[in-house]
Amino acid sequence: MDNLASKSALKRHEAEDTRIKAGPRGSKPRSALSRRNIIVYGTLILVAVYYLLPLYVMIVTSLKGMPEIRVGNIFAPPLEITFEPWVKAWAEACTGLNCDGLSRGFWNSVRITVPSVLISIAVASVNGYALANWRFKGADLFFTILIIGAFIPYQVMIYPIVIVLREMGVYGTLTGLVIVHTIFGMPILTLLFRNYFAGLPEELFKAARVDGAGFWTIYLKIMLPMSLPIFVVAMILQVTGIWNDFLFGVVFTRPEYYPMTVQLNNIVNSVQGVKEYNVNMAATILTGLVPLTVYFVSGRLFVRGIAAGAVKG
Amino acid sequence: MTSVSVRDLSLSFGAVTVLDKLNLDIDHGEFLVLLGSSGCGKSTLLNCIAGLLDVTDGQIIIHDRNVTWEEPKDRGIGMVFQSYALYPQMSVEKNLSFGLQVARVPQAEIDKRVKRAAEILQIQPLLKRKPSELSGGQRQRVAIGRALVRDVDVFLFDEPLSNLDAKLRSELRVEIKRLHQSLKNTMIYVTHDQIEALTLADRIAVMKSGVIQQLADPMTIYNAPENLFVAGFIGSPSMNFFRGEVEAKEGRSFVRVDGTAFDVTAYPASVPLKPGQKVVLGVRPEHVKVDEARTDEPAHQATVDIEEPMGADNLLWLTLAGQPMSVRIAGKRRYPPGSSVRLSFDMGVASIFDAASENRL
Amino acid sequence: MTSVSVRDLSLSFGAVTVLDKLNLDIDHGEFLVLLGSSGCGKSTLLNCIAGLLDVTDGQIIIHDRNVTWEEPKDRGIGMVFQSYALYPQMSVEKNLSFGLQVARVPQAEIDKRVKRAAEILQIQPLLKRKPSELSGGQRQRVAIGRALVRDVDVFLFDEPLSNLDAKLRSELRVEIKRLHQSLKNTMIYVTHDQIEALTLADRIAVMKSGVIQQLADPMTIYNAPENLFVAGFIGSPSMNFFRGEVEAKEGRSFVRVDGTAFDVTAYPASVPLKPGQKVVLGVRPEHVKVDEARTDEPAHQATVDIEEPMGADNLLWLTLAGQPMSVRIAGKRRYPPGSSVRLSFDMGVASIFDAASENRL
Amino acid sequence: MTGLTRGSVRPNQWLRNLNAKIASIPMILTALVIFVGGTAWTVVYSFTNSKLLPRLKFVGLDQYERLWEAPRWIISIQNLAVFGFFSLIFSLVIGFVLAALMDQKIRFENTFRTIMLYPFALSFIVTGLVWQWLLNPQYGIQSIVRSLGWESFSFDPLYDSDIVIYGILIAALWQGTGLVMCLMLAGLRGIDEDIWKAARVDGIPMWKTYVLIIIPMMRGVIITTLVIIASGIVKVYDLVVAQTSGGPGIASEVPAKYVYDYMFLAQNLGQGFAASTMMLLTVAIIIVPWAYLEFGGGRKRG
Amino acid sequence: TDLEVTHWWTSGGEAAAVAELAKAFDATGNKWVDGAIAGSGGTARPIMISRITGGDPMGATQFNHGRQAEELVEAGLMRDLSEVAEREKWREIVKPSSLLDSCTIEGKIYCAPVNIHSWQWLWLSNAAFKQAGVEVPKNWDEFVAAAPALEKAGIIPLALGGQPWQASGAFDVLMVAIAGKDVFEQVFAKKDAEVAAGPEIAKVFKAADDARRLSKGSNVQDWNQATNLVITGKAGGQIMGDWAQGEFQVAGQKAGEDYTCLPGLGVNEVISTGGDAFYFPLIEDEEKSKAQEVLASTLLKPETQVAFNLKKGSLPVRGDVDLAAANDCMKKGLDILAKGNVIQGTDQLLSPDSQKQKEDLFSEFFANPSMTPEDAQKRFAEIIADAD
Ligand SMILES: Nc1ncnc2c1ncn2[C@@H]1O[C@H](COP(=O)(O)OP(=O)(O)OP(=O)(O)O)[C@@H](O)[C@H]1O
Ligand SMILES: Nc1ncnc2c1ncn2[C@@H]1O[C@H](COP(=O)(O)OP(=O)(O)OP(=O)(O)O)[C@@H](O)[C@H]1O
Ligand SMILES: [Mg+2]
Ligand SMILES: [Mg+2]
Repeated sequence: MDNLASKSALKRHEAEDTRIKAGPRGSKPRSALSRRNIIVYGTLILVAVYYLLPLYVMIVTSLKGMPEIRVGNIFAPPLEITFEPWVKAWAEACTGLNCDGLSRGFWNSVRITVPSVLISIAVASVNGYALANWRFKGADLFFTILIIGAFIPYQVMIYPIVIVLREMGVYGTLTGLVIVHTIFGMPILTLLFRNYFAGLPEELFKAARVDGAGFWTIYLKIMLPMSLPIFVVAMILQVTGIWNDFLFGVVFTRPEYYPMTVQLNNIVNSVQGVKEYNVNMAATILTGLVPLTVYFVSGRLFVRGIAAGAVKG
Repeated sequence: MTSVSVRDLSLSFGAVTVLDKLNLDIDHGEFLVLLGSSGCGKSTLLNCIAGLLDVTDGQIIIHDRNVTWEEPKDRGIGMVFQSYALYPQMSVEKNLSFGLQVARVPQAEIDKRVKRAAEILQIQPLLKRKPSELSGGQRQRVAIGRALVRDVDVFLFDEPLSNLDAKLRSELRVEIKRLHQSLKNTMIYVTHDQIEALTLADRIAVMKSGVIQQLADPMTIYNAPENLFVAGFIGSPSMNFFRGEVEAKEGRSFVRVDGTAFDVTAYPASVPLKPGQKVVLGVRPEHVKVDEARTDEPAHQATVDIEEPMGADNLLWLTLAGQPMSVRIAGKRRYPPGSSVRLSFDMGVASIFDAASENRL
Repeated sequence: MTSVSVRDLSLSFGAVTVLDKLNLDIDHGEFLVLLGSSGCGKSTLLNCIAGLLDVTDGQIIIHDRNVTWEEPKDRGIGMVFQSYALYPQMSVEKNLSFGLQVARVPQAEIDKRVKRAAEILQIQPLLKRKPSELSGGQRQRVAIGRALVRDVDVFLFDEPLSNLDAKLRSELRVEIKRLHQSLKNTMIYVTHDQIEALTLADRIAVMKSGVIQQLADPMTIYNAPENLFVAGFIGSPSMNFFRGEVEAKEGRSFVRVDGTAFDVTAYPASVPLKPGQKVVLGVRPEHVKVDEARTDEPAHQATVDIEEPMGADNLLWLTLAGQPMSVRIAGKRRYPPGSSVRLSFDMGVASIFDAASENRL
Repeated sequence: MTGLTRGSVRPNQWLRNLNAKIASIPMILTALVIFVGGTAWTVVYSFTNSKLLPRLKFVGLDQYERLWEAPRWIISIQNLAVFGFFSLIFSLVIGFVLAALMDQKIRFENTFRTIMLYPFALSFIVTGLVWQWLLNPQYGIQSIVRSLGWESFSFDPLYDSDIVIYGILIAALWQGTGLVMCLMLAGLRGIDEDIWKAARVDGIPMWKTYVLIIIPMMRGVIITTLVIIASGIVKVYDLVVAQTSGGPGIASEVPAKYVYDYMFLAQNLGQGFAASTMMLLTVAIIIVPWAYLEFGGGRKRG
Repeated sequence: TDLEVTHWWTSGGEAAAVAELAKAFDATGNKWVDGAIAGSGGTARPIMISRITGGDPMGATQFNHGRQAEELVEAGLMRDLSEVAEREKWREIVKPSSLLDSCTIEGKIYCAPVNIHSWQWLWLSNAAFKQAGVEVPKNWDEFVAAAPALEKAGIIPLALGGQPWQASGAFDVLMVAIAGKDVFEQVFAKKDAEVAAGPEIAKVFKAADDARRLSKGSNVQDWNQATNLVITGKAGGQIMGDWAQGEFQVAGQKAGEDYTCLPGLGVNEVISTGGDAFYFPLIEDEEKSKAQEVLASTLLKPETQVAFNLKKGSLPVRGDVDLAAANDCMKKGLDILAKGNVIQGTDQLLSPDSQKQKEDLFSEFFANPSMTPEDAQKRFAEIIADAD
């Protein structure tokens, strides 16, 4: 009797067991076209199209001839690919009497960007380091002013800066422009570096001090080698910012130093006859090429650095 | 009757297989501890049970229901995390009730359950506070409360105490134990702290690289470890190991290590020891008597290297048979470094492992 | 002769005063542990000694030289940090030699010292590795090595072991102790782990909110805590406290708690207990005997609430005089919850505190 | 017992930490001379009738009265308000939604991120030009849609005074949302994974988890982002110049352009300075409390 | 010696004209370093001014002569050309003399005028009217009347670029044509707000309202793009200065055949004599100063004047040069000039500040159909009242 009951219980159990065993196992099957995937990838692809459309139009247009542009639609791929607009934009487009296109501006931009980026990053990183690790009385006040300064519209500052540069005797020189870029790069870069260095373990800094390293030794030997991501962020920000700058380039320099953006503006706005959209687009792409390259090459580090330097207040 | 069954569970992250055909049955009301060092796959297993990770293969059965493909919320589980994972902007009360509100439990019922959980955990005065205004221990209590209000039969804990300091840890440990005794529900508890495992568990599953090495009650694990890994992993300070060879002489068995021979006749071997067999002799620090052996008993002479008084007892570090070993003695007896001591071993509670297979003999 | 003296040290962060006129003298070759809960100012004190924080007031004297305003490197100290603070981009060897190179020590001398430190700490095989390729214990060893090569007489440790897991922690603890025994230099060691404090220290300074509560050797701290805070802070599980009133009856003294009277005649009070005085009786868990009292001895009956087997010993939680208390018993004796036990107290090693002043009587 | 050694004397406060002070000189100079000095200078001269060159001939509040009577200034302010409001909302919402999508352990994450972020590398001049063209009714989207058959389709925001500011908004969002997405993504990645797990165990639907738990947790990132967007909004200038030059008419004028035009084209510095002072005031109202809380209030390090 | 010359002549016709100046200057053994800044005077002037005030002056720079450089001169930043002028007898050769007056401040001459530009032209596309099947109009009223036919043919009647100065200039042209020279002078020279608010000007605003209606749909920014609409027959006409002629020339069109020009809108043949002039910032460098003088005198040389103005489509500043090569339209202009039907340009009469306010007003007026002419006139009167 007893035996029987337990036996039947066992049977039931077994039955249940087989039922369960027959049930689902392994990971839940997910078709590639699940609702979630459709929503996620669908949205992302749509968004990607929105972001890519202008680039596509730029490229396509720059490869068309003017007649084709006039009749065709802007999204249509070129019937006949021509590189003439590129050649023209780079080497032949005229502003006034100068018909050497963007090429001159390109080298000027390089001459402006390289020292400006290097100097502004050097100054700001040392500064951020001092603020994060060697705090002194009043540092916070100056820093707060600096940060507020980041929000002042540039137009407000142009006049005073002209005066300052004039008094320093560097108005209109490359030096002057580098100083201007350093000044305006300072707030955001200092903030980034300060946050980054403050995020590094303080004990590391203490250990170095016990080891007898001073201000500069710690900066050069300890902090710098650990700061690649944030330097990449700073570099991308500055390269794009300075390369793309128009206002300072035009206000604080003379024409022989005009950067590429000014040249671009000149080409685009020097309409001789009809607007040559294809040349304009080629010129536009050419101008954007350097920051884009920098960004594509080091974009991955950019996100990492942003996370390290910007997210914590 | 089993409460949670894990059948042939496999899980890979891409090319890395973390769990491979793992089986585990947990009884109703059992307190099971998953113990293992960092990275051995404890959390992974727990997350699979909770439904937070998609298994690669195998089944998970909770209360005779195959839940392998169910959402976590439908599995009848509650979970407590190491980092508390409280919703920081919500008050404690809101933290407790949020899940229920989302599940559209009637407000009266919510209030009742929150009240009960708060009472059990003694967090009534904290209900209006934000998590940031709580201490670590209080936070963890709230986190437990959040699992409690779900009114489920299976609780999963992922190293709930390891962010707390030693003192709080031992306090909360007792509370969790008390909770289990009063709720009597199934608990699966992940930790790498062996004290927690020993004190809390009904059964301990010791894991290494995704494989369960031994599954047994704490005393068995402690006193009769299945293999060298378990023996070394459990116990602080570790079990003392002596690698040597079995010798038989005059009807007695010995393990010879360097020049020293340990009389292991009293050892209750499950397989007879074969002379010449390479073995590892393991003796726990508290199973060594110091200066207590009768003169006729076998004893070994050694010198104290270091003494670590720990309040309630005293830890001595010495060298025997060319190997460092530790000995735990109770109370206030002090042996400053350099003291000479006579050690005798309680072989009845020692362990002997085969040196090759590392399994208990 | 003192090695490090702290005189009337005060330190404030803005409006918050962390240390207020603190005094501390540490002898040559002494191992002093600063013990206290989080935020009590231990690290702050250590940083002041190291010169990493500018003191607000007071003096720091190391080896009879007032170094209050010296740079850290000129104080003759080495320091080891909780997070190891190894320079991540340098190899172990470079980590060790960096400070010496900065100080322009000749290369031959550097090599010699690095070699010696590596030998002492047994990290020779790691010299070429980067810190990221080391385990936690190895990293901490390198960090100690970095202090070692500086060839200084005072070592400062700021919770060097608290990032390690329990097993490694106890291993390195022994190593540090061994190191101290062989180097015989002054060590100041900050921790909030009382086991570390008890096992390592020559003297322990127990701190609370920036004030040293008691400064004494470990056994005194453990057995004769100066006040309630120290008594409660040291020991795991905590000392059991019973709040009650002194009673004198038939030439014997009692502490009456609720309905229960504890016979404390055996207590070696430094001040005589006055009947009617409100006191706190403190008994450590291991100073309670379970079922061992002779029938004529005073004993108390209680029921086990929870049992926590810890391998080597067994922890019982019970309720006595309306209060939860813990008892530690050795070995394998088991008392499942619900067991009835007879407790007897060893009052010779108990502590009694005045309830108002909280100081030891 | 101890003599008066070097170490026992409290060193001069000015010399302590000297290197840090030296290293901070550029910052101090920038802060004081350029930002404080320049601002003060601008404010002072906004009370003068300086024309082409700054002159200290005070005329009281005349410039401000004229400023607030100028229809163009009023329109500029309105435009800024509309542009600012929508670009804040849209940047945050779009940026967050994109970040949330990117956070779904998707494939090709790098590619998508690169696509969204590349416009950020382009200058406003370039952005303005491209969008000017895409929105040109003759060649751009309108003509395409029309050629597909919808003859009456009309989409020429840049030539319609009523909606021109939205045309600029489209370009601004195209350029800026990528960065916001990146910041938000960084913020999302910083959130403890256990929170997600806890929410799943609690059975909280994904969107509710985002709205009720994750977003409130990202307060810090959101504030940083807000400040970055806000500072960009106040400064918006190049984009308008490149896209519409303020047109049609004065329908898309913005304050920064007003400042520039009156300072340099109209050669009325006083007027330009008055307008800049108003902008400064706006900035100050938004930023100063934040900056003070964030950096000034002696907050703990890190 | 290298001399940097900044200007904003970047359109096709303009660039060709500048090339003539450069050629002439280079012929003197110096070198013209071209510093063209695109985007019209609005973009260029601030840059020039900041460079001069910033202490980094160029060798010479273009301004619309009149009041744009007034303060720079007063601040002593500009070079006094009186000596050169004396030597080369500018007083005698420059016609009309008002041009030199605009360069004169406190008796000293500070600029070298290079051309006379007149705003008062209506340029018409013969092809467009042919396509619409109507006669090419002979005056503004006919033009307005022909508009519906143009519209029916899908042609924009009046091309008008989006740059503010175009709207503002068009209004001035309408004003001279409709209200006449006297009213123009009363409003702009005497700054008589009452007249500005009066019925005469109301008529002008009515006409402006017409122009606004006719110009709907131009959708271009630059003036030369607007001109291009006329050249290609997409638009019927454009009110623009004589510089537009340069564009027609570059496009290879012939006056009278392909396009028609109506000075003073064909109503009131008066032209304003604004124009461009070169200013010479004070430079320390000896050699550069010398080169500046050479440039100044080169600019007024008869050959230069002819070559430059033919390309530019403007009129020479001296009456004694031979413009046989001039086309139809230019000859019309020269005739009017000879008759003395001239007025001063608004650049000379109004401060840049008032000019800017006026531009803001008209650019809004022309872009915003809901702004009534009455409202606009009220604001116009206020600007005139405040003008200096
Ligand atoms: N998302 C993941 N992708 C790839 N590998 C992973 C992932 N999560 C965990 N792993 C790997 O799986 C293994 C097991 O991880 P798991 O988190 O389960 O360990 P654990 O036992 O919980 O360790 P700990 O005590 O540190 O929490 C580890 O080796 C880990 O590196
Ligand atoms: N830079 C600082 N600014 C303001 N207050 C501080 C600062 N550093 C520490 N404190 C405060 O000083 C007190 C003592 O800090 P300290 O770091 O010395 O504590 P601790 O005993 O080392 O704690 P732990 O065990 O957590 O390391 C704490 O209350 C802390 O909040
Ligand atoms: Mg884990
Ligand atoms: Mg500390």
